[in-house]
Amino acid sequence: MLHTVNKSPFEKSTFESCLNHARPGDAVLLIEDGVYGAVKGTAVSGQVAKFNGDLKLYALGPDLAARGIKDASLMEGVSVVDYGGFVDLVAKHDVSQAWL
Amino acid sequence: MLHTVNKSPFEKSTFESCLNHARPGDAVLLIEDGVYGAVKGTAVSGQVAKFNGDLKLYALGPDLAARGIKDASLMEGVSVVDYGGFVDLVAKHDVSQAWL
Amino acid sequence: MSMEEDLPGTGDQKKFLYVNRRAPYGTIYALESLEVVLIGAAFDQDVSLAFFDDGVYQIVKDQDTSGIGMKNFSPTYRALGDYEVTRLYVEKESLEERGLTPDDLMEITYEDEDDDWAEKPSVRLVSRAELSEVMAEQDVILSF
Amino acid sequence: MSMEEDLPGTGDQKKFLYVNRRAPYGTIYALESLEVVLIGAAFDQDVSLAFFDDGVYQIVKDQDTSGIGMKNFSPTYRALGDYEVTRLYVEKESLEERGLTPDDLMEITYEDEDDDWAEKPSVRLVSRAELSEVMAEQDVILSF
Amino acid sequence: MKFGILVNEGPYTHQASDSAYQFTKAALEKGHEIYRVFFYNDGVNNGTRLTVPPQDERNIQVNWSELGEKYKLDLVVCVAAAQRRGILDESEAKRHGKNADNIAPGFRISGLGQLIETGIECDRVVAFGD
Amino acid sequence: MKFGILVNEGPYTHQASDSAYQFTKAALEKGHEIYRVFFYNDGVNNGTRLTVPPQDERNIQVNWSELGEKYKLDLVVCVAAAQRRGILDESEAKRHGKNADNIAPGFRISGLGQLIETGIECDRVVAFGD
Repeated sequence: MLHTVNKSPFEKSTFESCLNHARPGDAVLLIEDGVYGAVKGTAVSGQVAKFNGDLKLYALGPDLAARGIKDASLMEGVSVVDYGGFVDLVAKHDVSQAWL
Repeated sequence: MLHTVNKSPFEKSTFESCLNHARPGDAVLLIEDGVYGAVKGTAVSGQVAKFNGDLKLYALGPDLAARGIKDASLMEGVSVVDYGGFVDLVAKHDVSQAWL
Repeated sequence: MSMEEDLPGTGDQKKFLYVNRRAPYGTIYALESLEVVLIGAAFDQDVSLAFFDDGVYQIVKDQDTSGIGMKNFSPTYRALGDYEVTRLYVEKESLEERGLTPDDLMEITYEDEDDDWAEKPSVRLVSRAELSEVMAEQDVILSF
Repeated sequence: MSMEEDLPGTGDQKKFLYVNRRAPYGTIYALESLEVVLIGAAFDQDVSLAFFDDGVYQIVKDQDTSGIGMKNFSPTYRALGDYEVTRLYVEKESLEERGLTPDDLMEITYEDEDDDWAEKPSVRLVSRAELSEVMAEQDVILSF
Repeated sequence: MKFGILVNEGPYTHQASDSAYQFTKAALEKGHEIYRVFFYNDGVNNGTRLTVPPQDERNIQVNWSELGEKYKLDLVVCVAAAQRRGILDESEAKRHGKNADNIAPGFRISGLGQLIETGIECDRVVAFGD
Repeated sequence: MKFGILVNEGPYTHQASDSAYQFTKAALEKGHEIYRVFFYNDGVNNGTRLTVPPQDERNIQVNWSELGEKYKLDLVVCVAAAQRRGILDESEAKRHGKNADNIAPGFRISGLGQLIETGIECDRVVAFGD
């Protein structure tokens, strides 16, 4: 399954709920304000790292760039995709769940 | 100062931020989905209780009733007001800050 | 790719899950999700609802909206059985975090046509792990 | 009640604080708050801005919105000095929680007319407690 | 006391406009003055007369228009926010070459300065939003 | 592959409509089929032709209308959600006694059944919202 998360983990509990409900092997794509959850060295990154490996984490490049987040700031294991990559992720997984 | 909070503490970090920034003697009025923060025995009520006493907590009665929350479910020290009481609170405090 | 390849073994039906994670009244998402469920009931698909996070607040009993000037739409959940929507998964952990017990929820039932129309509860309490399993089995997940 | 009773000792001015607690681009609140600040600058009031919680993301440097088709409005913060908006309070704790340092923020300056037009930083790093003090001194707080 | 009201979300989707309406009504009934109700962000969407809510639901636009009529309220929709979201009065529509307008009775479109003025002139400003 | 797109927020206030647009465009450029774009909740507000965004900003409605035109997309605005929020086409306006409509070119108003149908007919449904 592909999960998409578009909210900052500092503002909303959406990302946390997604991580707690996703199953090993699932993919999580961070978009819009959700990309802040992909940054290392934050108050939530330790929590996120626990799921890293069991889950495959992606972040949308155009949303990272808009927010001034450099690739070097990302947690290990996070893959950056563009909108085309987003489309490919949706196609690759049977079901997409948007965590709104 | 009067602080108003309209978001569930389980969904958003708004109430927590408000509590961390309010000063002793300030009043906090919970409205709309914010009223869930006034309920005792929840995962956040311990956190809220720490501020109770330093801050004066209010909850909007019509919003409690809409959500099926009985007065008996409220934390100790929470006062219930109606819209008229909301108006009085605004009038009583020099400044109102809406935590949106 | 033909449709059949993607479909589960239940003939032409797809498994639809409506995810409810938000409280009622503060925003319209709970109400407009329910409106999708009611319309969707006419399509003879395999429908389930999930209530977790603040979504469990949607089915708390004794809602009285007279003081806020909004319509109390909670009785509609009790009518879901008439629309053959009979599976409402409610997450235990979400209830506990909010200081709620199953007794705080409305009684929502349906009449089981396979069991001489016996009245049965529509709410199924599940753990977080069980809910994850339910989500993993779906063909379409709509979350509002 | 006459206006004067409520006003601070700065003549006809009121102290306006614009509170910024949300990230840019995901929602429009940061941009439309900035539009209020720019219009408000014409009114000769005592204006401050506060950036905390996700609001600190608004003034992070190197924003590049070309890939999302939205306008990059971050340069406007650097122009605030020209509008005589010279006090931008930024909360240290909010930066730290987000793994940010002051070096990650744009350089925002103003020319101090009381000090021979010397260029000075508009950003004032404050602790959470100090920010609470700032908020307590205001006459009007607008939070978007 | 002199109150200013700020409404930052549109009708129905968020409770903000309902809460603002109930607060405004209660303040008026207590004898306070409402200097202005300013609609900003998606709040401008409260000012369209084209809504057709279900018959068993409240009509938020009509509520505001009627309260405004009864108490001679100044209901101001921010012009910049309104343009972004498609709320126009007749002269705005004409100016931008649009062949329809949708502003509701009792609302007027004006600039953001009216919000600042509300902050300056009022004893209290109360905001409702998301 | 056959995609269905769900847009649950209006233009400008949330990034949802922008993200949905970028995704839809990318999917089309990769040769996928977009079965339908369904606008629900505040998403219906994407379908008004009365928006006048600042000249240096994108025009979200025009973006959708042009993409729809180019690829013959089915851009459907939910009728129930649209009525609550004041998005009407000519026949809806007439039916409800309104003297104006505001639907944008390329959008059509239809029922919620079209969303369910999207779920049934598509290989994938992708939702964008708040």
